[in-house]
Amino acid sequence: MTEKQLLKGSVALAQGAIDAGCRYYFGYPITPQNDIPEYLSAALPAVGGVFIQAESELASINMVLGAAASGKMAMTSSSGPGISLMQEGLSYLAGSELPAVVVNITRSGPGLGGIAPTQGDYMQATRGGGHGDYRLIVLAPNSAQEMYDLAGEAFRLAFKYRNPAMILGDAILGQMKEPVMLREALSPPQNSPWALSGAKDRQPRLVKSLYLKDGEMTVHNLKLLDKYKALQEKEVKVEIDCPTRCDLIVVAFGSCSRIARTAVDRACLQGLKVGLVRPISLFPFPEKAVREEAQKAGRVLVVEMNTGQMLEDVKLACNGNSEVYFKSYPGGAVPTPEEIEKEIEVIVGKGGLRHVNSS
Amino acid sequence: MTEKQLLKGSVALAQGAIDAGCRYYFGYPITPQNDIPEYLSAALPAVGGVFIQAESELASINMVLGAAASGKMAMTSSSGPGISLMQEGLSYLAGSELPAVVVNITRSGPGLGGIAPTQGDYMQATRGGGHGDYRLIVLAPNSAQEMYDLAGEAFRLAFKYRNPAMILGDAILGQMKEPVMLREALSPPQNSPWALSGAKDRQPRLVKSLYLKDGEMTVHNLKLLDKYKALQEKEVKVEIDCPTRCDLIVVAFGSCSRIARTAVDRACLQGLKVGLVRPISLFPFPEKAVREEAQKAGRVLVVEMNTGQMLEDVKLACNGNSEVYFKSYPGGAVPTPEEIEKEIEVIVGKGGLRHVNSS
Amino acid sequence: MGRVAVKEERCKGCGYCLEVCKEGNLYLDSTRRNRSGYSVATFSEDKVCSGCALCAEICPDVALEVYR
Amino acid sequence: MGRVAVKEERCKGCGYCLEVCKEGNLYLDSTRRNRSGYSVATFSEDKVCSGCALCAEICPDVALEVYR
Amino acid sequence: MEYSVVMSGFGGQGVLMMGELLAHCGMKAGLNVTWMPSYGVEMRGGAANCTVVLSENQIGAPITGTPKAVIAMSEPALDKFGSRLPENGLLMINSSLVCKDNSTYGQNGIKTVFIPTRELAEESGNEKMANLAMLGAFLAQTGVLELERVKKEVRSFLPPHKSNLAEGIEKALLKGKEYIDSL
Amino acid sequence: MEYSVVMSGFGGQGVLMMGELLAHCGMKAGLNVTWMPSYGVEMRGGAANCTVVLSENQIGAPITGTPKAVIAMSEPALDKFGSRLPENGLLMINSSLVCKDNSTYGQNGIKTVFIPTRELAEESGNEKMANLAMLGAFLAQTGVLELERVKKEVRSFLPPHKSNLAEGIEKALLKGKEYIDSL
Amino acid sequence: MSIAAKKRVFASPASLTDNKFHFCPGCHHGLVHRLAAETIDYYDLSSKAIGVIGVGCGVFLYDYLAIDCCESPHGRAPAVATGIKRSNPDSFVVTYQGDGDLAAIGTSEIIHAANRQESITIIFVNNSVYGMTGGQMAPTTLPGQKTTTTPAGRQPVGDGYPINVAELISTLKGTAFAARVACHSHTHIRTARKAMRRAFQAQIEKRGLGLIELLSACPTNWRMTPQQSVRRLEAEMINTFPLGTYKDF
Amino acid sequence: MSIAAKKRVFASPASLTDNKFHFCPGCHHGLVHRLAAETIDYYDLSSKAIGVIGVGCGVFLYDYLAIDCCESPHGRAPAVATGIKRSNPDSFVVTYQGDGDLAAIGTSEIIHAANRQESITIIFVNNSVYGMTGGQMAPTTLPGQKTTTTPAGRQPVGDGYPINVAELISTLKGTAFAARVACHSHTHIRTARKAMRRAFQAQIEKRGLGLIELLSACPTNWRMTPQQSVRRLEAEMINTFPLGTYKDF
Ligand SMILES: Cc1ncc(C[n+]2csc(CCOP(=O)(O)OP(=O)(O)O)c2C)c(N)n1
Ligand SMILES: Cc1ncc(C[n+]2csc(CCOP(=O)(O)OP(=O)(O)O)c2C)c(N)n1
Ligand code: SF4
Ligand code: SF4
Ligand code: SF4
Ligand code: SF4
Ligand code: SF4
Ligand code: SF4
Ligand SMILES: [Mg+2]
Ligand SMILES: [Mg+2]
Repeated sequence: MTEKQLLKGSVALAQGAIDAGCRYYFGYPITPQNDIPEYLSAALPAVGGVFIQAESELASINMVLGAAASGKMAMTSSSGPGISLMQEGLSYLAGSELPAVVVNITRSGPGLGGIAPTQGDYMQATRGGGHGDYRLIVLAPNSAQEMYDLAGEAFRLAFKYRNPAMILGDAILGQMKEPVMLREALSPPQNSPWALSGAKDRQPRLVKSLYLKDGEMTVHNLKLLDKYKALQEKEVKVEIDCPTRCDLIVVAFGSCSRIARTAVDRACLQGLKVGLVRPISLFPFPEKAVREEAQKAGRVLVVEMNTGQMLEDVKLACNGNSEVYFKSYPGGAVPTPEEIEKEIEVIVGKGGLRHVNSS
Repeated sequence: MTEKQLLKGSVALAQGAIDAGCRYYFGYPITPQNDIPEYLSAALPAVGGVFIQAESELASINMVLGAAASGKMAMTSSSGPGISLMQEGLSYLAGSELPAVVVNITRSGPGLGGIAPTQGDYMQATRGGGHGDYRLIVLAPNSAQEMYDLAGEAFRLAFKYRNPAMILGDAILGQMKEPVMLREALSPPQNSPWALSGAKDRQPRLVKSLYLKDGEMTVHNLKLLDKYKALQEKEVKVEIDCPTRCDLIVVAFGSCSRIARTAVDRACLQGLKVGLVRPISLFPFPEKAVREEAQKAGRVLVVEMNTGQMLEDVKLACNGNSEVYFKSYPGGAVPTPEEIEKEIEVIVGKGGLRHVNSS
Repeated sequence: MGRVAVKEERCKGCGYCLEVCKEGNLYLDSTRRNRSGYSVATFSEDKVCSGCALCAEICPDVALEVYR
Repeated sequence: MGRVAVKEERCKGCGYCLEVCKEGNLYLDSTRRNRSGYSVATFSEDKVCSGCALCAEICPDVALEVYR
Repeated sequence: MEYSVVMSGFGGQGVLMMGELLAHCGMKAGLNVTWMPSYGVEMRGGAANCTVVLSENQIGAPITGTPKAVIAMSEPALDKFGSRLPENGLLMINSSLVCKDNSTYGQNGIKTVFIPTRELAEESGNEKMANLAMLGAFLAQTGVLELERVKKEVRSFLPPHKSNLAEGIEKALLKGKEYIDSL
Repeated sequence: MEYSVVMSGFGGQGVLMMGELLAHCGMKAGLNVTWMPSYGVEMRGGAANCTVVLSENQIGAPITGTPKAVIAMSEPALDKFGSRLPENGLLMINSSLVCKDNSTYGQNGIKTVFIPTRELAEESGNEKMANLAMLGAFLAQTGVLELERVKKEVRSFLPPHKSNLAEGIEKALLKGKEYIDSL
Repeated sequence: MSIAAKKRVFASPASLTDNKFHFCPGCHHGLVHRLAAETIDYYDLSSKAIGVIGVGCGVFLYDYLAIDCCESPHGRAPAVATGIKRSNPDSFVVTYQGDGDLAAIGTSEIIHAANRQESITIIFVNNSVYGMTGGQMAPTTLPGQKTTTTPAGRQPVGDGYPINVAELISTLKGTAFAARVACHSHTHIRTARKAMRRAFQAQIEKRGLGLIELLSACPTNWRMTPQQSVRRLEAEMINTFPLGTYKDF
Repeated sequence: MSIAAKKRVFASPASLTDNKFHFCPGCHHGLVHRLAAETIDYYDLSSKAIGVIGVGCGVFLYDYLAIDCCESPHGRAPAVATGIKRSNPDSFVVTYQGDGDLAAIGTSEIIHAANRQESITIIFVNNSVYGMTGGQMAPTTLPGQKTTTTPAGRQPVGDGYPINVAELISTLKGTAFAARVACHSHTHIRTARKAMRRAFQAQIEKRGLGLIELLSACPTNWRMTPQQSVRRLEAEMINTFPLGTYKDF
């Protein structure tokens, strides 16, 4: 395991889950993420785990709920329409404070959806597409290596905070093969103090989301809110690469951020002063990093493969203190580095902004 | 019909739908909105319509999809968990550009959810809890009369823009009886040029959401985006009641706005300069109204029966130009006018702000 | 000789036990109500109870204990 | 006497028609491929065709028309 | 001025109907009114309550933690809502079913009135009208609406197939009023 | 420098495997690599393609509208991808299957090379290795990786139960190289 | 003789808590809770049992049974149970579901759990109506039965025929046990107790899915007194839903 | 004699468009499309027919049938069809669904549509695998069959037994017609044609739901040549899925 292997993003993610201790997978086929269940249908039984192809996404997410209630690391994966069908279950998982990992390798919706790479499910993922006040932990890898690494990280956070976590990928990340270095495997979690296992030698335990006594539900909601605040304080993941004097930061996530990275590098080679801020955790959103870098640069270019979703988080972070530009690639369109580079040039001017105060 | 009648909000809404021309209802029971299907199970057949109690919310929303594809005014209603189950169908409706009305009389989630009045589904409603880049038209009544009126308005907008519309209410609005004045009934829509009816004497028609040819899906997404922009330009509904010189505006919607209204009135009686901005359409959000009034007052107090959802839209509207305060009532808690009044006092100071420039 | 203890606060006065007791040992006391407002099943000490426990078997609220 | 017209661009060379024709009137021409890369069914003009249309009946791609 | 009353008791005692009649008559009198019931799980186990608000102005909250008056038709209802009354509130208790000591109530200037609703209903000729006897007493005690006004609107309130009940209702309302007058 | 190549043809021609082998060897040579296949509905109807990018730097897009080279193993593939080549691109055509006129290509300074892959594979002893003959030719033509390097990594690329194929693969690669050398 | 000197011949089962049921007078949910508790005690399962609770009037089962419990979304209990049992094979997993929960929204989950031969036990309370939500039509509502959503009585063509769950589930190969019993008389209750044991036994012996359907009264939503409701159960429900064991491993 | 002088005895049905099918070589979806088109022509339904298309390899039906069509979310075609038919009772509504679509994710919708006696027709293509998504296990996958998600072959205990849709649906009272036919020989195709007509006739005569299950080959995901696949269909599928008419109004 000390050598890199050429792995498909989906397979890297699946192996990353196993290496994090995940032994239970329940899912329903949907392109472009079938490599995950296909890989796990052989790999999980081989490590004593369980793979079930459920009759639907509804069944999948509820099997996950059951396994999670047993204190086990369980996951499911799907794409757009299937993830929509899981919204009730996700809301229950969050309300019942159960850890689980759900992978969304997106399709370009709305509706049946194309399978081209796209990022149209950002809002659904970060705002909670299900009912009620809750949040998912949302991580956005941008390479096969991160598909592997963040699978483990998603489980770690899910268990630490007892909250469902989502990995938001797309067809590029799911289908592309890249070199991946595997970690040492962790063992599955044991005997969580909240897990159902039969009330042997202890009081019965209860996994529930509904609190009926006067005011209890409010207390429960505030408890969840505290958890989300803690996540915002402690678990932000972000890649920042901005020159000290910077005229523009580009903000992009996931596969789109790779292309933005190339564009930013080229612009820098041209002598432009451009930086990149890449949110890796979409919730908690790297609000502080975006705010600070944006404020320094005064200008932000958001590039997304949708009609403008993370854009809202960037605007909220900037709170009016920077100019925010947006370049949109919806419906399966993928930007080229050249296009983004050109956009950068338009914003900062071909020769770069003149720094009035510069030496 | 020239006299007011004392009607439950849910019943008013159901009758409002009928009077708008709706003849098809498909739904699955869930508290606190059962009065809608119960009323319609008798009232629809009486006007030659169809009522089906479906086997689930999934079936309901897809029956709605079928009836909408036939060019008919169709609706469903549910609450939290049931609405979550409809997310795939809602995404299909939006992607297929079909008009329909979905009513959410909310429960306090996440999870199973209490049936106390709450507003925790604002994000789900306004951001599209389903997958892909789409929006619902979202209307938020605050009285039985508006439950009646906005049912009709929702159908009008849904058909005008060929987009699903949601009415977001809560247990107060659903269960409360108030005097309602009924309008004259409209007749159901006929022969929409996109509706399926059998290809007699014309080319076959197709209702679909997936466009597969190169670039088509992007064009489709941009078309939808244009529609949402048109909604934002033309169909904003908002109630503004702010004194010319104003130290604070309170922003609240739905049942919460009634209570805020009382609080604002009391504060004004005390001599404080406080206004109220009530978004009636949540999407399109009255961004301009909020921005302008907020900028004038410099201070905004958002009151919501959740942990802060519309708050984001208010912040986006203000874009850093006003101080934004938030008072939260999650999990079924309902504010009292006294509490909001006190909050107002704290913000503007018991005696009101001193207007430095005032005459 | 049997004897039946009624957990009055559990009883909802449904009357199932009355019907099943062949001896007529149980009746609803309409003069009394428990905290939930129900008239509660009452055991007549003066009749003959076989301790057959049919009344307890049929009680949906587990309001009866039978001794013998 | 029957005759079969092959819509070559529809044919995918599955071979079902070859098997069903008792007369062996159809064969796959491995020297030719259509635009999708398939060897296509070819009708032998020189054999006897009853016009029974079994070949067309079994063709999943509606690539055959039969004349008689 | 805004008047809010919580009416509470067991399911089957007609507390929802009592509230609705009050709200209906308020509407007919040109007032703004809201009627808000308890519902759903709350109703299992037999409890029922509603809140009626009457006002000349727009009504904000249709429910309130501090109503002007509480009508308690049962003991659990009394326990649950009695304590919500603010200073100088009015507490009307169905003494036919609730046999608590007078002395516990009436603190904080709360006015407590006991109404033997069953007896009054029986006197009026229909033992099922205990709720309406209570409503009559409430109207007499508070004056939020005139009894005559309410009696006049009973018929517009009842659905056609129940109009035969009108007379009985009127009688029971009157009994309640008379009881208050007699105090 | 970054090198990107689109390999395309019918399903069953081994274009995906050809790309994977290239990417694998690139990885072993210490380069950054990405391999991106076509998938899903695209694959119905028999088309298949993949894009391989090799670079010393981090790789941004694993797919590109303007690859440095296109390998077309079939006519529809040629039609679809041939036109995407930018100036000075390289177009390698499987002349065993594609019988288009030379003259159509080679515009914009595009270099066009025809490889009789079936014949080369047959010569190498295994007619199923047409894809590898093409890969050998591609390596020889471009030099993106040394043939020796690739031959060395064939065994690390193959899963254990397929290691018997290694020799045939090496032979076919060589045939492709030799063909280019002979031009 | 004082009670103290007598032997208690009928008492609340050990795994039933002291909490008063929240059910309406005459509702059979309480009875089914008691039978479940008795069966748990009988097989000494209270330390391995995990209850998976559907949404319906039985949703507060956790207040009454002293075992580990998990709420499940409406209709999804068999999927949740599958997740628990598969990840916790030594546990004893039992779902508690109503007719709306199991036979309407949860149709798919129960069928596929049975079809996969999941080792779980299903307690299915058929009261021919949606109790919790206030009396709407259930998949098991009888033809002609008036409910709040079939004000003129259920019309099978259009509203659906009553669904016979025990029979349907017994057709699936993975089902080990499926029976229908009734709750309205002591003789039926005794049969029910035996059937419940078999449904548990199926899981204990790893034979496959065990399902017991219990015909139950919902006096509130039938708009009847408890007495009337047991009479209706006997006179009307049993015709449509014949009692018996449809599959026994 | 030149073709021009001969009579055309077999041609593409009128309501089939000229578009080339996107299916793999030997795939029976094309055949089923043709049978559907023939039956539409036979009953002269092309001006009232509305196709409701499930998600699977048949999802582009609208490219091939010259009738009004509606996409439906995976598995929900019977619900969408219900919405169309109820709001448009004069139309002729037919769904086109695969085995994953109908018997896995759509289990509930087909059962309840049949149970409500919806006047719709279901064309159900059973190829024992998920074709479109690349060969995963379907509810109809045979025991032991290798698929991409049952690499060691389907194990009924745990993965599920094959689900016999025609039989299951025929047990529901609202079903007027249910039959299983096969696509792999001309004799079977002729039987299939007749059965398809009955399934249509059921709707035309308003007798209830009509369902025709067609055993079909998916050479691609069976990893077989077309020839091998029709042999497998004959030798293996028919044993598990017996041909015949299970209900006929
Ligand atoms: C997704 C979802 N839909 C609907 C509901 C509302 N709901 C709660 S219980 C119930 C049905 C209750 O009927 P049944 O299952 O027969 O149980 P009973 O109360 O009759 O015992 C429904 C529809 C819900 N909680 N979640
Ligand atoms: C909600 C949802 N889940 C999953 C999918 C992915 N999906 C598309 S088709 C299909 C199954 C195809 O199998 P089948 O229904 O048997 O049709 P076939 O292609 O075999 O004809 C699946 C799972 C989807 N589109 N939507
Ligand atoms: S134990 Fe038997 S005899 Fe005694 S009261 Fe109960 S039913 Fe009657
Ligand atoms: S059966 Fe039980 S609840 Fe009913 S009256 Fe008798 S003791 Fe009370
Ligand atoms: S059956 Fe049809 S597709 Fe197949 S080879 Fe013959 S003509 Fe071609
Ligand atoms: S029509 Fe009959 S005889 Fe002629 S080619 Fe076809 S199958 Fe053969
Ligand atoms: S509503 Fe019906 S099922 Fe629910 S507790 Fe009451 S009687 Fe029982
Ligand atoms: S994958 Fe299978 S079902 Fe789909 S088109 Fe190919 S052969 Fe037909
Ligand atoms: Mg029920
Ligand atoms: Mg299939």
